[in-house]
Amino acid sequence: MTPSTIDPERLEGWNRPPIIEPDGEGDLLEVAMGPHHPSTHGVFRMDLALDGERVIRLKPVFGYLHRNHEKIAETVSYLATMPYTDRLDYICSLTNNWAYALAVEKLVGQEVPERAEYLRVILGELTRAQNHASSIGFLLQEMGASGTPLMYAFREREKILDLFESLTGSRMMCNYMRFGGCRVDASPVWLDAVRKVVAGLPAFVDEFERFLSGSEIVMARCQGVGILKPELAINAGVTGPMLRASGVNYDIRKVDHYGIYDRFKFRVPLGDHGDIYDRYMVRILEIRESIGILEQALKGIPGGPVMDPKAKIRNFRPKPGEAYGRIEAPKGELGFYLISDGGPNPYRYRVRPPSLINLTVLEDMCLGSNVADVVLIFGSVDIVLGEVDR
Amino acid sequence: MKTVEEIKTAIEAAVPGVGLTIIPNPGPSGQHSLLLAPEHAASVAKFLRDDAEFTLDFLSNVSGVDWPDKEIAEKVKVTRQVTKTVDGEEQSVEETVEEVRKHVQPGFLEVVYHLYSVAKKHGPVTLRMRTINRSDQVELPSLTPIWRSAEFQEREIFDLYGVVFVGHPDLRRLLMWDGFKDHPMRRDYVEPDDYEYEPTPHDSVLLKAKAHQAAVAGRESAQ
Amino acid sequence: MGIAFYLVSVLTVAGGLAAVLLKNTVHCALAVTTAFAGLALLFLQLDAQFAGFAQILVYIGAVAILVVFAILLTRGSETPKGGVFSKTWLAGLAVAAAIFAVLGWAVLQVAGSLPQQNAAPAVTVNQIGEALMGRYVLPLEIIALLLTAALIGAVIVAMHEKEGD
Amino acid sequence: MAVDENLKIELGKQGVFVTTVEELYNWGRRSSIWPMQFGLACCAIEMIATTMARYDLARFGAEVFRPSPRQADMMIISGTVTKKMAPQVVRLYNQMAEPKYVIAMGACAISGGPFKQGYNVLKGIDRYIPVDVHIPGCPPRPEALLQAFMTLQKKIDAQPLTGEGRPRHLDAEAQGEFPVPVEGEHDLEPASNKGVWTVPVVIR
Amino acid sequence: MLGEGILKGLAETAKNFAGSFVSAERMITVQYPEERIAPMEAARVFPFLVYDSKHPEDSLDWEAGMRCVACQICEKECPPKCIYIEKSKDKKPDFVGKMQIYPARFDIDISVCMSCQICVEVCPFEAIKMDTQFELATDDRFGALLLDRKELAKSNEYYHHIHPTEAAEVDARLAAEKAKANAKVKAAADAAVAKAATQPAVPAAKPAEGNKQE
Amino acid sequence: MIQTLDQIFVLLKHWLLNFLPAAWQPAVGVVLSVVCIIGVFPALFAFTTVLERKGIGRIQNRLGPNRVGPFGILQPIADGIKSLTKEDIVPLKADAAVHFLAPIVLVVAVFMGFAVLPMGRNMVLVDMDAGLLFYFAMGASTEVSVFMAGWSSRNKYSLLGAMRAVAQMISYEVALLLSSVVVVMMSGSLSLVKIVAAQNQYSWGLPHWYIFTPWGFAGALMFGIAATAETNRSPFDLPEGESELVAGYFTEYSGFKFALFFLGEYVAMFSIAGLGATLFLGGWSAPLAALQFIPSWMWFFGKLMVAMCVFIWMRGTLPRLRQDQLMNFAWKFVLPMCLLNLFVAGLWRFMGDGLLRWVICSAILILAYVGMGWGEMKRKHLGPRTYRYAE
Amino acid sequence: MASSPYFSLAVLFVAALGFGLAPLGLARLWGRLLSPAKPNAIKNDIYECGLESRGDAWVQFRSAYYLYAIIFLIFDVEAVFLLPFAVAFSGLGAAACGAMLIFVLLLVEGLAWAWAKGVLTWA
Repeated sequence: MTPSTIDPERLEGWNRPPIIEPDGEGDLLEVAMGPHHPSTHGVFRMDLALDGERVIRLKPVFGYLHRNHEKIAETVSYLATMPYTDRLDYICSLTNNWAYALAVEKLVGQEVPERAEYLRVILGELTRAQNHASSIGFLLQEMGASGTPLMYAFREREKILDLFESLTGSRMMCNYMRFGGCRVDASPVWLDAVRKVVAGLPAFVDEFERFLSGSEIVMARCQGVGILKPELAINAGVTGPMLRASGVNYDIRKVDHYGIYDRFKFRVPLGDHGDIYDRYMVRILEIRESIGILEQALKGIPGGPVMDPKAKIRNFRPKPGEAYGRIEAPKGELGFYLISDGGPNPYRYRVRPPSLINLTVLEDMCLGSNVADVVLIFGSVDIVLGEVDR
Repeated sequence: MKTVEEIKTAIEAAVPGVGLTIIPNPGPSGQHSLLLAPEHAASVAKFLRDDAEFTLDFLSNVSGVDWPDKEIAEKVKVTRQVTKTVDGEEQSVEETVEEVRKHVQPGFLEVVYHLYSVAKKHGPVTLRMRTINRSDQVELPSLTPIWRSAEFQEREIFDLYGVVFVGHPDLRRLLMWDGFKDHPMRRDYVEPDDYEYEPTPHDSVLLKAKAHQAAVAGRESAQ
Repeated sequence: MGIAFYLVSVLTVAGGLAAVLLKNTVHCALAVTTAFAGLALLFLQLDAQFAGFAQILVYIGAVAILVVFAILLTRGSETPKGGVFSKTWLAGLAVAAAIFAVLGWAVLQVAGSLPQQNAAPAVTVNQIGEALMGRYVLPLEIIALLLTAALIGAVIVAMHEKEGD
Repeated sequence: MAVDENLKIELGKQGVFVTTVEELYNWGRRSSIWPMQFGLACCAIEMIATTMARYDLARFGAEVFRPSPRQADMMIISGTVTKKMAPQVVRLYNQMAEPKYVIAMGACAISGGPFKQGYNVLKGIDRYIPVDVHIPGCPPRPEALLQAFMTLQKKIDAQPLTGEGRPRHLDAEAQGEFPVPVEGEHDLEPASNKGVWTVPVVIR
Repeated sequence: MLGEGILKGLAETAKNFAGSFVSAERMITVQYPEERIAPMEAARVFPFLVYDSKHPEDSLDWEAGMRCVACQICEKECPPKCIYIEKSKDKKPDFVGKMQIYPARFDIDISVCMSCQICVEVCPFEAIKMDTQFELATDDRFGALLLDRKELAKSNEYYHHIHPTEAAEVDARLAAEKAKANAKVKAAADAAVAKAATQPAVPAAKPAEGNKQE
Repeated sequence: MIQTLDQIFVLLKHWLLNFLPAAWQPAVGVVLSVVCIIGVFPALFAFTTVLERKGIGRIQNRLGPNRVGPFGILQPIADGIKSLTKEDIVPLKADAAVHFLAPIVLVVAVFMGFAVLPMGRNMVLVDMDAGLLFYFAMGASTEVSVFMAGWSSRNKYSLLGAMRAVAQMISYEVALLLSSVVVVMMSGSLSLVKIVAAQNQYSWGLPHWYIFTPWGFAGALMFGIAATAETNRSPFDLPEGESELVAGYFTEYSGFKFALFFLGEYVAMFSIAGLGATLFLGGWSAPLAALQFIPSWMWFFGKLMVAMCVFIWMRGTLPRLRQDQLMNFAWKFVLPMCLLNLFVAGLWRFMGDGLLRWVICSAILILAYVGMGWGEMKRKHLGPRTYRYAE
Repeated sequence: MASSPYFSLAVLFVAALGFGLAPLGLARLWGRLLSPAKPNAIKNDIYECGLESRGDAWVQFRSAYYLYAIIFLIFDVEAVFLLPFAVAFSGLGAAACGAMLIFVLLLVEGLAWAWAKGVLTWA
């Protein structure tokens, strides 16, 4: 299971993508999928070589959305980087906020009030639920379901976005968390609204499952396709639902106990096959677990301030040093690595994007399968280009 | 999880002749790191990954850092012979003068690896490697054969910082286009000049916009 | 009869000629399809409704597709640089002329021996079916054998190709 | 083309006819704007949200997202156009059939937005292709996209069929090709398309 | 049985189809522009400048009542650098009545603005707030998207209208500050009176600075 | 009165023809009928596009087009005007002549199929002895047009889409033919008019539609699957599967040529739905003897629209299959089922009347269906899964 | 002549042709009169996801297509023979039906053989 069990003698090259030989019949068709392609989630490109419909070679091409996030962050203040993190993984801005705030808090050794931690958990899990819902919606969209699953997912997402907007002021770019707490406090009315939405989520997941999980077409398309072995998954740094779908029990919420996650009872769903269907189901089951966490958090949320009184908004200058902070974002491990030289801007600011690193194994999963599968496998990785290219 | 010192001892015991330095982290996070000598990096990495005690099977993050050439202005006390007129006659007197000496401390490019263990659920262990300088000796060994997750991240560092990873299976630019010549994440990178329309400039943008205007004016007067 | 026959004949012959003379092989295939359509129309003119429609179904629906796939199977459907005639065109012409002569002779022989009559009376599909299952049942089975043999042959050829690589 | 000119004059004389045709033409164009299935960044998610049940762009008959530029009428540039992507965007725009419209959705598409200081970010797509409607916002709300869509419809409604002020696609003389920039060693070349982008005077 | 899952899926969509005719849960389309989703109080789109005015309806005294004192903090902190401020050379009385520098120019390029609200957070004077107006689509990029002082100025009443809770808090805070400042001035004056005229004049009360949360 | 309403179009035609000299009447009569066919189905196409967009909208909890004209009814007209005035692009590398011909061949082929469909009592353009064969012959021609479109564009996606489409269409064409053969066996005629007449009988007020027999039901099911695949509809819409192939074989088509493909596709759906209704659902006959007062053409078009609604419903629900699954499904499931159905139909005739033949025939078919489906799922290791959790 | 079924078919053919051609002609006319086409090299290039098209689409295809076409052809021919049989079916005796069964079974055997050989597995 762990790579240490692998014979070190054959390690060289074992984690490289397999070499698929064309069967020599027919020409190889060189196709560029993207950057403008209906199923590449924006601007991603895969250079494919096809033997018939079988994929012989696949080279991902990145950078079509390289917005110089890290460079810009080195020229603006720590606070001003916060809204930029919203735009990394633009589907789940709040977890990005959280990860960045966590890294900065590590850098300066700051405490977060308890109520703020609860709010962070609530928002983080809501984000996870809506991200997983829309990600499986997109996956089904790529399978050709003419939008209906996506519409249902977005119907639910809109409810969650309304919550975000009424608390943070923006639907997508929340810019909510601060070093040492959260920007504004949540009113009891808002918490009641969250309770209402959370109460409605199980019905949505049930509907979605009735609609698709048992469908023969979904099973035929997803099961046994795009298999990722756990050894390779770990070695390639794959994280998040993708890693857990391969059967590896690694959830940073459980491992790092960051925030207050050790107070909540939740389970980590694991897949046994590591194929698309497992990734799909692990996401659905994670939504269910998130609902559980949300219910507990909403029950236990204490009063008090949401911001550390010692926190500074302006003239924030951490002492020289460095810190790496990470959280379990919906897509995997989202880490921020910060080096401070004592100035108002980070000296070095690095994002560890789960989407980019999860794509490392795209080639391994796709080689030898059908073109139509490539689209699905790509969709099942669940990436956001803003984070891949930054 | 063991402390950095313990890790250092363990590595030194396992990989003889390895050059390791502890880089302390003064900040509150306390994440100290180990500086590897590039020639031993691969064997150290392999040890850390395969050793039953560490099992650092998960390379989470690879970052490039640019430390530019620093011009260091030192105040040095210099003692020298000075001919002075003392009491009407010339004498050679020893005098201590403070003098500012400038010398360039060569910068380097640094690559930082953050390691975790999925099997043992511990971490992070931070490794660093440094190039000799920033211009021609920018080669470092690639850790992609050990941890696949370094593949794209090292490509990115090659693209944006210009570190050449020896042994990387597919070292191409990751984010910028192939014909691009610069390494834009370096701190001395000069952006292309396209500041035609800057309605709200200030700070650095203002300088760049003004430079652009001057350039345009110069071009127009030349024509 | 007159005008329609000549129109259809022109169509058929033109399709055939185009199939021979066009440079692009896919164009040739499409021209052959036109010729097939013309043939079907000729059948219809002879009140052989079933045969005519079967001609369209089998030849345009299946044989044309087969031809097209066969063309795409060959490397490069790019227009060849040289002329449409191969070097052995003279021999080809001779063979074609010989076959034409034989066919023409046969047709003339039969035409002479048959009593002059109008087109055959309309045959219903039912009659065809009954004839097929009665008088011509043996040929039918032989056709089945033939088709199965063709199927097996094609599969073997394809499999051989696969193994050969 | 002499015949055509005469015909046009003849058509012009029959003013009523032209007006009716014009109205019908503009009505048809504005009621059936098929967007290209094309998203770039954050705004693309809001664009998708606009087509979803809550906002339902389909009410305007514009849910027919065509993946091929040949069949699309409108390009919603939804998000940051990077310098690496810009040649593709311009090429896709060129490959669309006339009449075609462009909505620059969000700050990034208009001016580079928050990322405009980046070395790989194009400071506004209007440097290369003409933009019909700009929507500020980061990202604009779905309603803002709907409002921009209606703005575009109004703009189409006001376009005359002949004579001065007719839109670009009805004018044989007008520019039809927008050169695709080339990825250079340091930057895109050229930095903007002449005739599309003229620098305004607000430089400080 | 093969097809069972497909039939279940079909049943699910049929349920939604039928439900869309009867249930508001299943027909969630809000027909913008006729219908609108109720605006959220916290919503933020672009910044505007608050001015205090005795005549909010005719907005004539926007210049006089503007709270902004051109301290340029927002300009510095703005992540995408879309604010441009020029300080005035002279001083004008501000809303408290004190002589203050005012912005001679205050431009916000909303074609760049990322609606992050950081300018609002860092403003010590409660002078810049977030608007909720989002219908700004235009075909005139250079003309309509660079907002100047006048276009940005909105009255405090408007602020109350769009963010009632927040505006009330701000008003209370400002009132408290004003009272404090007055008390200080008064105390200083009293002290000055008491201590005779030998002491140097008390410096004017500094506006409250530092970290503030709404 | 009922008679008049039933025959209203026939009577109308004759009334109009009476104004003409007798010599012209047959020819003009034909022209009138043809004009009706060419007029009605595009109009129905326009209506169906709105219906589809609104219907799928409702499935997805939204309204769908409702602004262009009352209830969005004029939407297709706007689309038509737009398409008509759109620039027509032919890529330089493309084969211009074939590129131009492809949509025309498609439109002609799909319209020809309507010649033999009885759309009501006495409402058929040509009643031919070999009507069904004619229909299939015309249907086969659409494959050529799809290939022409894809090949001539010289676009990789187009060509791949066209090859997929042709492979798919030929595979399901076999199933389509074989599933119709059972109907011919029972009705003893290839003439669609006679097939409808054979079903237009009632016992105890219930019709003798072929779908109400075991072999007819199985045939109808297979026919439905094959028809969906034949018209490239979801879940068999791979040739234009936009998540993989952009827009499939018409990627390079713009303007009205594209609209013609669109139209051709829908008209083909009407035509195949009409054929299905004719073969298995009694064509224009009423579902209950008591409902015979409703005009026959209404029944025909009603059945047509019901079939379209099912198409739309499926499109709103189902994801699409993969090419290999599609082909395997055709050859390894649908084709054997069709062949078995032929056998069952033969058995049906030789078993005489009675309950026994119902039981046996149904049992054979159900067993085969369930067994083959189960076996296939097992072989591919498909099925619901359970998941483990880590604490 | 007008009573011949082929006349109706011919009229339908011509009408359908006209239905296809007329709007294309109309569109052409509109383009000539008012909305001139503006072809250029970029526009008339082949679409490939926004990139410049590389390589030719007209490449060699796989033999699987050909094989399926042959099997299809065989079953098409079978269907053509089945149809007259089906029409005559109600009047035929058991022997004739048996003959047809043999006919079909022969072909099924071929199909089964191909299936067993794995040829029917689309790759």
